[in-house]
Amino acid sequence: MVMTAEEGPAKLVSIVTEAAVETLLLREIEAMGIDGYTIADVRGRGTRGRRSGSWDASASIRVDVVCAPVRAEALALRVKERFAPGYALFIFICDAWVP
Amino acid sequence: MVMTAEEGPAKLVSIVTEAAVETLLLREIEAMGIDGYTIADVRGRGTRGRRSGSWDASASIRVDVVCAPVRAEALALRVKERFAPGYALFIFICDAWVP
Amino acid sequence: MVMTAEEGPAKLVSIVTEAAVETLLLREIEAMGIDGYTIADVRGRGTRGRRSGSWDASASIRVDVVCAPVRAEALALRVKERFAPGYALFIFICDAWVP
Amino acid sequence: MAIDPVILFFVLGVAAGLMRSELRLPAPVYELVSMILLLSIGLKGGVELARQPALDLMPQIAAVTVMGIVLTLLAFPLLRGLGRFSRVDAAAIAAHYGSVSVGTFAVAAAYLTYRQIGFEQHMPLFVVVLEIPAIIIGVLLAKGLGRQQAWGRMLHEVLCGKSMVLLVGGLLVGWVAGEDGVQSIKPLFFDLFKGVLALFLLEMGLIAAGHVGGLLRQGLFLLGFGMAMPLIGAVVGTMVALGLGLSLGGTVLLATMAASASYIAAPAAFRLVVPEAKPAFSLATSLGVTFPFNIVLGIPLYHWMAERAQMMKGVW
Amino acid sequence: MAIDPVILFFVLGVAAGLMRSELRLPAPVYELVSMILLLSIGLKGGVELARQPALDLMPQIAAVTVMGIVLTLLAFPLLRGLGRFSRVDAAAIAAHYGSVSVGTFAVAAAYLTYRQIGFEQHMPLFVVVLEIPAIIIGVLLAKGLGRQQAWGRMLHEVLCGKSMVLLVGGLLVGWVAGEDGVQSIKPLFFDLFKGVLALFLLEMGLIAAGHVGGLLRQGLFLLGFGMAMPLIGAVVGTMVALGLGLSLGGTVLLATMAASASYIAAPAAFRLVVPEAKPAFSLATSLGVTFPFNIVLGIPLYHWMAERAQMMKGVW
Amino acid sequence: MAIDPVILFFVLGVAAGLMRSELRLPAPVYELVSMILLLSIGLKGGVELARQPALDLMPQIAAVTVMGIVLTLLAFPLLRGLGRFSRVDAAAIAAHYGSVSVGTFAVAAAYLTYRQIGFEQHMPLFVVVLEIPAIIIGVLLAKGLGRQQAWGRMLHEVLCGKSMVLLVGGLLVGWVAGEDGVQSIKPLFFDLFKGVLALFLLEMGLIAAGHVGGLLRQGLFLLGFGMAMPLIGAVVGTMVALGLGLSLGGTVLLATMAASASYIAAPAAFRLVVPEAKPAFSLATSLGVTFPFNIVLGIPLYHWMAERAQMMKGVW
Ligand SMILES: Nc1ncnc2c1ncn2[C@@H]1O[C@H](COP(=O)(O)O)[C@@H](O)[C@H]1O
Ligand SMILES: Nc1ncnc2c1ncn2[C@@H]1O[C@H](COP(=O)(O)O)[C@@H](O)[C@H]1O
Ligand SMILES: Nc1ncnc2c1ncn2[C@@H]1O[C@H](COP(=O)(O)O)[C@@H](O)[C@H]1O
Ligand code: NA
Ligand code: NA
Ligand code: NA
Repeated sequence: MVMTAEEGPAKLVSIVTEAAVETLLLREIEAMGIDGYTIADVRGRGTRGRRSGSWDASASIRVDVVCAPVRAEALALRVKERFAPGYALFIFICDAWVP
Repeated sequence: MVMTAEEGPAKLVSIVTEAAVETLLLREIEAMGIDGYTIADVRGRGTRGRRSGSWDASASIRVDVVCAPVRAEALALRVKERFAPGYALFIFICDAWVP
Repeated sequence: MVMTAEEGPAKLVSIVTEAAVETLLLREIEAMGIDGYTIADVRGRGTRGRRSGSWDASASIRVDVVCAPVRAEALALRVKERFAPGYALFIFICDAWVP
Repeated sequence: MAIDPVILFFVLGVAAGLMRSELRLPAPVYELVSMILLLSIGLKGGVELARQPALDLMPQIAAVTVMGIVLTLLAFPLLRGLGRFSRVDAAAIAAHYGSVSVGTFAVAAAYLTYRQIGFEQHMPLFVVVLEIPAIIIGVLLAKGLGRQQAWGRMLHEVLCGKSMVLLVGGLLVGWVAGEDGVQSIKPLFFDLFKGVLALFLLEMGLIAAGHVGGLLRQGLFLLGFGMAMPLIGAVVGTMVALGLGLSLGGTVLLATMAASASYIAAPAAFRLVVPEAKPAFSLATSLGVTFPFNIVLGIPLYHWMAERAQMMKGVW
Repeated sequence: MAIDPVILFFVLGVAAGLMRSELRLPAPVYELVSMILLLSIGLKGGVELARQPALDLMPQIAAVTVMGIVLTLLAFPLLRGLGRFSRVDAAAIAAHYGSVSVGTFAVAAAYLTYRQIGFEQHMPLFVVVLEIPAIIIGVLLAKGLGRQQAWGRMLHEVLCGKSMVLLVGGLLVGWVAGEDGVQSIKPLFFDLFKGVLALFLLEMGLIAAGHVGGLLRQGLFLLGFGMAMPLIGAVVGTMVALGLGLSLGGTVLLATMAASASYIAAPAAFRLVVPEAKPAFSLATSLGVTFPFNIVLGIPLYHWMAERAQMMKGVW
Repeated sequence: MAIDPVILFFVLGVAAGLMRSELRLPAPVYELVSMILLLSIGLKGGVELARQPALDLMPQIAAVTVMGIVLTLLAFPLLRGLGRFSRVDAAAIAAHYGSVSVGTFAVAAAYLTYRQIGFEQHMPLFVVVLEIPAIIIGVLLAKGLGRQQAWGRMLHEVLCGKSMVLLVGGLLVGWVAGEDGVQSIKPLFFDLFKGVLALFLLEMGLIAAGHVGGLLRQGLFLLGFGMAMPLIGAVVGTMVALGLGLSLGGTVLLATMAASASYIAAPAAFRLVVPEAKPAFSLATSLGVTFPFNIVLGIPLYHWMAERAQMMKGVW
């Protein structure tokens, strides 16, 4: 079933990871029935070193998902479980409101 | 009159929509007396399908506006009213603090 | 000492400034012992006018730092003190949660 | 005779898209590539314009303008009556087909050059001319003549859109600079043209592959329309070309222009001026059906048709 | 004899990187540049394939495939035993060295052209052939034959990766279009090749400079391996070339391919299929050591080696 | 005589900007385009340097360096006294005018080639030489000699800035590789030069159009200064050229360099080293006034001036 962000209180889940897994990550997100997200190409630094974004191996993406509060934590955990062992990955969650 | 984000509590209004309306959207925002915003080129998926960002028709932008809390809701409603009927559009609001 | 964003409550500090100072800004952030950040190329408008992002002199970046709440304010102040006098700079802080 | 490699790049793009490869042209590269194509076509038209008195071309320009209007007015009732589309959607799709596809034109010109068939060098001028009237008629069909106020903005969107500025700008630069003047910029805009077109078609193939799904969902009507309308257009274009006394190559090109559907200028203008029209309909049809149909089957067919027509004309 | 300027661009990149200049190729430009290189090499191979019966090349293709497997199986125990790397890391690095670097190949081909040394024109075909087997063997070494299910996805990642689609796609386009067909796209894909390669090497220099630090941290073993393994590869490649009866130029190219380590297709495939393998190891070695080693010292050395080998063969 | 098309691209850019078209070069395309221009100018200078003993050029290099310093020291009091600018702003603007604009140089070189007027082939070398001294003097004027500590960083910013690395790097590559060496990369860096310059000028036109508003706000002084200072510079440049015994073409080029104001290296360096200086002043003047003034009116004027000067010199 497809769920979109409904009006009212929500959570913004921001996932920063390697561009290489974009397709796999989106498949994982969609498998949870979430079909709203926004992707930006980014660069940065974290526990797995600097990712300069200048070529394939160093490219990062940021996927922002606004979803119902009850699903945010589940989404973050599922993504962490699947991708944190093998890939540069950082997730943070903010409170949001969909007007 | 021009208003900039003042120090203290504020709201972050994030507007994701089609790149085609960038000029119109900015004109609308500026018409409300807001003259601070940050724009990023993004791609994504929502109720109006996937927008891959690879060519004009599928390009999306994300406009982030930090403004006084009282204006956030008004901005979001005005933009929704003007653009939601015709364009892919998604808005969310977060609490922010301008130091 | 190197500190990474730990799980639990955190702050998201978003710094929008001129691309010209990217290296200096990151050095400043790292000098505070913070080694996690995400950078995006953006454009926008603020008190110092429009920055179209189309060529070097008008290019802007947005640096997002998720860090412990106690360090967020200090980071923002230090960056403001150092860069606000000479450069286009806008900072805002949101509550975040690292899962 | 071998297949033109630029078509093969389109096929490669479609194949990669269907195989779900992650291949794609980065957006800035797509912009660079389409910029070079548009400027190049404009420049070529302008250089020709410099060579002959512009007044002599006026009748041809008028005929091509009328052709764009007629094609739009032919497509609209088909879409409204047979296709049961809403007024705005029918108007938008009709405008796409009354307008012209720069990429298809480039492929047809390459097809002729490849076969060493000559054509009037001012044909690129008609690409520029043909872009505009269909869009204006389409907006009229969608909105009626009522809301006066929006017309200024609409004309601005149509005439100051990126693709129009590059086409018309290239035309004016070529016109002012003339044949000798453009020599120095030939290596980029003329010599690289086919290679750049190959990259463009690669991306078009990837995009077209992505539209296949949407097309199946919108039912079979658009599939049929996307192949029937080019045929109608080609017949109209061939007749106009005969009337204007164009050469064989010129006839093929005008038929192809008439048969082609815009996917750059028209979508951009309609998105801004008639946002209620769903781009999925017009784009899926023009890019997913008509564009591949034209470059793979259409152009050889219009070539054959032009040969017949020229022969019949000779007989009379 | 003067140094080839493309190498100088690599040196410029390294120097700029070490000087902490902010120079860098924007990501979309890097993508455009590597796209043109991959398509160009594929096209060249394809045009040659069109010229001679593909069947005649089958034995050579088989030999090159076996060479890729052998090189991977040679490198793996070295890395596991001497280098004490984990199973997955050893497998990943081994696969990089069994596979091939398109950039290194291009530099070697430029080196020969510059010295007017001829070579078999179908050598680019071997670049395409050599990309794949090492990656598959590497994944097998890392994961064993157990998890059946993932194989489909793995093959998809390897065969539908961007670089593979461009190389194989270019090959097929060149094959179908043939020598005459590709004439029109030569200015972009063939004439600009060396200039585009120069920009690519500039960026590679910048990236290599960035990997120097990582390399020092990972100890000296990889530094030694990154220079010893190319030598082993070059010897194997030279022997295979002799066995296949290649010309002097062909021998240099096959030796260089064998000596080179992938940094486009292999990293992409391993990142997706064996994420546990640390890319820092394989990339720092292949880009930070082997790539500069090969283009600066290796290629002239393999040239010298090939001359000796050809002479010795003549004596027998 | 026809207008050079590259100027027409600038005019097209200005027109599109004033019409509020959404046309713009994507940032990565702008970077690619300016990279190719800078490398190309550097390469050309380097190839010439390889041809003649570098020592012979030393006196000319010294004279050009002094010219850069003198121009900065001429502009500073004008800006401080007449313009009533703050010390840092006057210093920054003065440094822009003491330095040189690569784009203007390229247009002037194209102007001469177009008219088949020869010039000393090592002129690009002077572009590289002229970039630096004005920036250093400007920083000295802004900050005084006091803060020792920052000098290391300042020199780093000036010498390791993107544009400087590309210019000097291209120069060194061209020098080492020599005429024969660069043959293979000519199609990209030399043949495409004018086409790439056209795209660059298109974007410069768009940017210049955007600066018109800012300029009007900052009053008329900068408008006048932006046209008077180039004239002063051109006179100084012509005199230096005569003193050095340059040819007619060389005189036009040196006058143009002296007349031009930097908008790549100087803004980048000042932004980092003297952030208090407002870029709006220097950029609006150099890009919005001086650049268009030079390429449209200035160059023909300096050509005329150089002819007179050469004639007068012949008389003496
Ligand atoms: N504290 C942080 N704040 C913002 N972004 C971060 C942070 N930590 C990591 N990132 C981003 O997440 C990516 C992967 O993080 P990591 O796996 O820790 O290397 C980095 O390359 C950064 O782009
Ligand atoms: N739930 C969501 N979370 C994040 N971004 C979204 C969400 N829904 C929509 N978007 C973004 O907003 C754009 C337009 O949304 P829509 O109009 O729903 O298609 C999409 O293409 C996404 O980039
Ligand atoms: N209220 C705001 N909301 C979002 N972004 C802003 C805001 N104000 C400024 N910015 C961004 O920060 C940059 C520098 O701001 P300023 O120094 O005020 O010109 C601008 O170019 C914008 O990208
Ligand atoms: Na048409
Ligand atoms: Na190898
Ligand atoms: Na000057």
